Amino acid sequence: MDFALTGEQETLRDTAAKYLADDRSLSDGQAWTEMTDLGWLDAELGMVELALLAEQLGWARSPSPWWATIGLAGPALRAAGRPPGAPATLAWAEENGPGTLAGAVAAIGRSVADPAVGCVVAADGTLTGRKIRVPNVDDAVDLVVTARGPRGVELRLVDASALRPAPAGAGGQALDPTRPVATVELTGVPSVPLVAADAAADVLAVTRRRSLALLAAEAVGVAARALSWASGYAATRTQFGQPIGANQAVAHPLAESYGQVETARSLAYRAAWSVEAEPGPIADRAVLTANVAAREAAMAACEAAIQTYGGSGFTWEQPLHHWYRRAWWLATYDGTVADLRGELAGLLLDG
Amino acid sequence: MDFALTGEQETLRDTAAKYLADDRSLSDGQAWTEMTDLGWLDAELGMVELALLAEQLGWARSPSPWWATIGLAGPALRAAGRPPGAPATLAWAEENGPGTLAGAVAAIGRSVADPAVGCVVAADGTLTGRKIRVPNVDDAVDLVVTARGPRGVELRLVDASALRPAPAGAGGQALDPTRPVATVELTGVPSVPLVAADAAADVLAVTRRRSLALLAAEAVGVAARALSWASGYAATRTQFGQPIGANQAVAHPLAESYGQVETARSLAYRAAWSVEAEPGPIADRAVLTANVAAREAAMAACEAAIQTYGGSGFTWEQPLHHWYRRAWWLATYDGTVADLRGELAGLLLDG
Amino acid sequence: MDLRDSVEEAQFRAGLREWLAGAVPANTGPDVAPPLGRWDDTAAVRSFTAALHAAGYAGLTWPAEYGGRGLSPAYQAIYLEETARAEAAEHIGVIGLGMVGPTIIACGSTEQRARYLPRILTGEIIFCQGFSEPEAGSDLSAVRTVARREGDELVVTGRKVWSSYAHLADHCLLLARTDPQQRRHRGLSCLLVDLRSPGVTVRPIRQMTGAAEFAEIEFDEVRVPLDAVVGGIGDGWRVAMTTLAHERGTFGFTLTARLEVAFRRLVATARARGRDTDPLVRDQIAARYVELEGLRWTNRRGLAALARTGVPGPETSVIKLRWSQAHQRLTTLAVQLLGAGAEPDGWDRYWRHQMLRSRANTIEGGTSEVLRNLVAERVLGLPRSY
Amino acid sequence: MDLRDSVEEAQFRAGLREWLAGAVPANTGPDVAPPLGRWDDTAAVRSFTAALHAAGYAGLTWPAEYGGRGLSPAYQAIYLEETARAEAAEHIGVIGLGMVGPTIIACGSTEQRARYLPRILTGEIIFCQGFSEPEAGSDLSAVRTVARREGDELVVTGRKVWSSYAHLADHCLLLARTDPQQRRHRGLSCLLVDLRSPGVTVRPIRQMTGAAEFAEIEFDEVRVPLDAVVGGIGDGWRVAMTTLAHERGTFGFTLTARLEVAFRRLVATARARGRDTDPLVRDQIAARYVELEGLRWTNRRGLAALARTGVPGPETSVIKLRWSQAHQRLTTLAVQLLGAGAEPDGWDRYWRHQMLRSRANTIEGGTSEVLRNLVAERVLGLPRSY
Repeated sequence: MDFALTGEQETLRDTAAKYLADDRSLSDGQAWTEMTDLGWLDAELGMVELALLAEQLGWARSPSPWWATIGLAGPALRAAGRPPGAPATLAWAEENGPGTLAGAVAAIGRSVADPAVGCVVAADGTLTGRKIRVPNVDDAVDLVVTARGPRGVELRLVDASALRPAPAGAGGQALDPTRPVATVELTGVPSVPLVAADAAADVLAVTRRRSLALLAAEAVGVAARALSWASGYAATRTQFGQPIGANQAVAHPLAESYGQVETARSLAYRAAWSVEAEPGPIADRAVLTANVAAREAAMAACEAAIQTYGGSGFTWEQPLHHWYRRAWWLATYDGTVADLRGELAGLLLDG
Repeated sequence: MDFALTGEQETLRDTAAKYLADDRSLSDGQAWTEMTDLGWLDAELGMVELALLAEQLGWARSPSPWWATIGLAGPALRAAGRPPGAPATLAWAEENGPGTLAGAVAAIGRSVADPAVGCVVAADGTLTGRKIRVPNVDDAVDLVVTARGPRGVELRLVDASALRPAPAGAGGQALDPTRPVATVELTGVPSVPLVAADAAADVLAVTRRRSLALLAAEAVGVAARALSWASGYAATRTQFGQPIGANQAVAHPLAESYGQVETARSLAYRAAWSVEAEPGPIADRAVLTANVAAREAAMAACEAAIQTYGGSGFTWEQPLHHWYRRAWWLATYDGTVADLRGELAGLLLDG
Repeated sequence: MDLRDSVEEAQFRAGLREWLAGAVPANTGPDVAPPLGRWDDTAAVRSFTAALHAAGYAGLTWPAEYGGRGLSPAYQAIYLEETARAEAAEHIGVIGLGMVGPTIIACGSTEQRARYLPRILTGEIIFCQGFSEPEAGSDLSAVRTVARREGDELVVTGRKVWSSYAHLADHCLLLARTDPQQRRHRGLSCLLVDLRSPGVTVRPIRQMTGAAEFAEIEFDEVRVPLDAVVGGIGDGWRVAMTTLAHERGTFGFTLTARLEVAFRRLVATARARGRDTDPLVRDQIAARYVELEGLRWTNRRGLAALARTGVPGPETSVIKLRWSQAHQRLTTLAVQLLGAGAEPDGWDRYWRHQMLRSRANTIEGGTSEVLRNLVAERVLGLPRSY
Repeated sequence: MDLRDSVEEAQFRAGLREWLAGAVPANTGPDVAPPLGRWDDTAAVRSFTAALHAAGYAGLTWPAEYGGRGLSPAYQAIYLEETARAEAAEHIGVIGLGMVGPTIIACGSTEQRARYLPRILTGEIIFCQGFSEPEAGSDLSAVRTVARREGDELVVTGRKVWSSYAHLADHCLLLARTDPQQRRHRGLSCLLVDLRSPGVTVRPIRQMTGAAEFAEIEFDEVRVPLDAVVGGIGDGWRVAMTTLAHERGTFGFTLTARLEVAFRRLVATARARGRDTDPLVRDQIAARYVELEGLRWTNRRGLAALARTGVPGPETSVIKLRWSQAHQRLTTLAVQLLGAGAEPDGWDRYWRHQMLRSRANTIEGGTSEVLRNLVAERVLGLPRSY
């Protein structure tokens, strides 16, 4: 039993932190190339390594499509023997479809006549349908799509650049403009097969486990950054003749937040490890548990930080709200925290 | 619009506070006579007056069967033209029956064949059945019982003193030994009719409204007492060279508790007023709302007080736990707070 | 105790409702997501203010001798409830009407009363408040803005932040240090400053929502005549506290009525998204309703104390604290209800904005931490903790 | 990172489980409400302790030279987990084993080591801890118990409270003021006191549950030889802090394993009362599970830091704080589940007791307020707030 990072893992994490500390890397067009050069797309990275990167990207609230590429599109691309290289994403959600990716998988399994996947594959391989809440489709080159073929739901690949400017709703409506979700209209768009109908549910199950494990780690990074700012501010901002952090009313919520962040971190690392070491129900539980804890930690840390900063925490200029927006994004993606708890209860009580 | 107590109401409250401050009055056998002499059973007392008394009895955590007499048995006795004089109570709950009095009323209304009332009236007027969670039956002289007669569920009167020592389970198992609930076995016990089957549901609906309105007021009294103790202790107990109340970690939870207690008090008074002034759905909402707020306020105030007292708050000698036990009793009687919220949501959303 | 409106109150409420039905542009009602910023149009607010004044709804509680109607606070409460429910604009001079005007009545000179009060009522003079500074947020006694005496004038230099309505205002009630030798609460004065004076710069502060409801005001050697001082040089702390006390008077009625509107929208959103049958959502909605009702009836209780004793009851000290928590929980729940599976619609935009905006509720107008200090110290009698 | 037991750890765990299956009287298992106070029988605890010692499970992490097995903390963690899961008794000398013994190893004299350590392991000497006083609860530096020097002896007078195991103990590690001229942390000394000395009175403290797990100890002119001082006269604060540091070492594993047992019982209760299909209950059960798991894996993370650096990671500073909250929430939920409509049964009695008992969790062994102070100050680097 050894819950310590290896030297290599620590180096990977520290290098990422250093790279991301350079603000330029957050928006520069070069960023994708640099991340690729840093090895962040390498197939040999294990889930713990990927989680450490996701955490650092959360700390930096990076706008990179790395998570969509690795977490969402990656499993299908790899299953098809085409490991991700260019920015990619996955389109699975449909209007009035199930609320979560797991729900979509279950629906696919239940009945081929299920309306959960409204996007259909024509005989010539073109796709027609409408996908909602597709993350990072603006940046994506490869778009993986769940679509109903003659033998059931399969995963197919679309050249996302061909869709421009079709993706609608990105940016403006988004709570977190740095991780836009968009509606994609597919009207006879050419596609190539990636995963056949008999394997699609399994690949999507893996996708959910991996994408959520990485989101938990990202949420830990978001939470840790907010807490770090709040602690720094509380130690230096003076009111009533002393640093505000000398007030327990300010200090104790931060201490509570620290407890949330650290337990969430333990759970996020454990979930990442479990996804590879114990794939199946144990990993599913671990991933849901980590997501509940980490999403709550991120929300609470951001809210505590805004409160600690007082008036200035509420300004646009203070960067806190960008992290808060990301925390909200995390809190509601692929199910709210309450949805995840409901699913977890199912694993605990109905097994 | 005038939310102020009248001079008479203030006098009634202050007299009650003074009488109850005398510890003797809590356990002495004379107590019932004294309360009667003080006019606490008078038919002309309105609901606001009764709520003020209930609040003071909660503040004193009185073991008196006053609430069971006035709140539970009172409406049926009055409907029968026999206003309560001696200690009385109501037996409505049955094993596997509905969880709340309102549920029992609804079940009675729904179908005469419903098993919710298992206690039956024989042709000679004797009752046979089993009632659970009957409050204060040890002290009761008059026991009002819901029982199935030939034309449906009716309310009947039993001489409770004839049952002794039959009531089982009182005392020992009770979370709050000063308000014991007991199981009553009725095996061919004589009874007299009080309320006929056609009026029973209405009388029970009134019973629920009145009994819960008084419980909310009692809970406010419990909460206010716990908060009063905690504030007093925090202002005087010294640690680290200053009164512990100078720590925001101690002071702020008490400030929050104060907010809970005062809003609960507003709601409890309003509910009591509403039961008489606006009987029907408005009063039902008001009563449920007040109970949610007041029960939560009582639990939170007691827990904050125990925490404020630290080690000594956890001792048997410190009286706090007696109030905490009463708070728990209140928090679970006739439905938990979550049950009440569920019922309230029904009134708000399904109306 | 009678919790119904009196006959006179009921008449006043009915008249006001009728008037509002005509004066307020059609509402979307609680079932449709309202457009954001519908009162951003200053001209519309000005004309609504003129109509309010003409209808006799400006200065309800002001003494008749200063142009008010001399009504009891209960009428002000009804006014605040009904205008919030109708989603009417506020009187454009709400700061002047609710805070600066009453301060001038209480502490100002005869000349100040004559000069400002009538024009506050009509909306001709719009006041903002200049108390907070970057380094003096919760701790007002740390203000650094200096008003240096030069002959018959004071020369003001400093920076004020978080001033609501400053982008519309032409006047400011300013708290400044007139005696730099004195510290903390001493040596401060309150001045009535014309913002059109040379040396004044008003800049909007962009909030995390993207909107700019507040502004910062910079004073660079701004010359103010000595007769602009309210209540005497060095009397600033007392005057400022008078102003803030008025902020907390019947404001709870506005807050609660707005929360009531938000609650109705929450229910509408739950229905629109098909979440009103989810037991967890129902539990939360009931909890939010209990909070709303707690505020509503505590406001009324406080009003009864105010009517009898002239001061609001101690229970009103928790209204702003609990309102801010209740509103944050409500908007958080609403955003969670938006959920998955649906396209962004008007409710998304509306609730995301409201949710972000609500984060300021526990900061603006007295942080929750400061309010808890006050309750602990002044109501519960605990020792000072800060 | 490998979160499985190593081969050696797995072997140790399997052996221990097997041994416990034989040594612990049959459990009721998580599905049936257990009897309260099953380890109240002192004779049973003594004989279990003897068996533990004979099987080599006493002093796992103590150095071999003092009779221990010199194992790493991971083995102690496994021991704590498995004994808690098996609901075994604690070693009757758990205070000596976990706190006083390590303190004597770290700070004691050669004679003290020889005299106490072997008999702590066997359970022949049972220690309790005498730190807290009525006026020195969270603030240990306020101790008033005095140890006055008279020749070769110290004469102790004072009163200690909240001493666990004091009703069984024959010895006490006592914190007393040896220099009444000095204040706060100075002038204190730690003494090893034989509780059978004349002048010692031990009285049980009845808790709100009705049980008496703690005692108060009164010292009335109790004579203690000078060689009973641990680490030198005036060195008491350092010695006491060493003791408390050991309290917080791997204790999180015990707490968490007990919480795991409680969680299984919570689920059993929900099923027994037919509440496991209620969405609100399911939501709460999942929330309690997340808290339990958070503690479990944070313990393991802390252990990894301890193994590498010799000190537990900073994250372990929140374990007791969060455990106490999690346990209170769990017992509160359980009592709510008991609900209406059913007759009192074993679960009623069990959970009501656990619920009342859990209220002390946020007080005993460092109040939550003190723990938050420590995290804020030592981990987050905030200024001292008390």
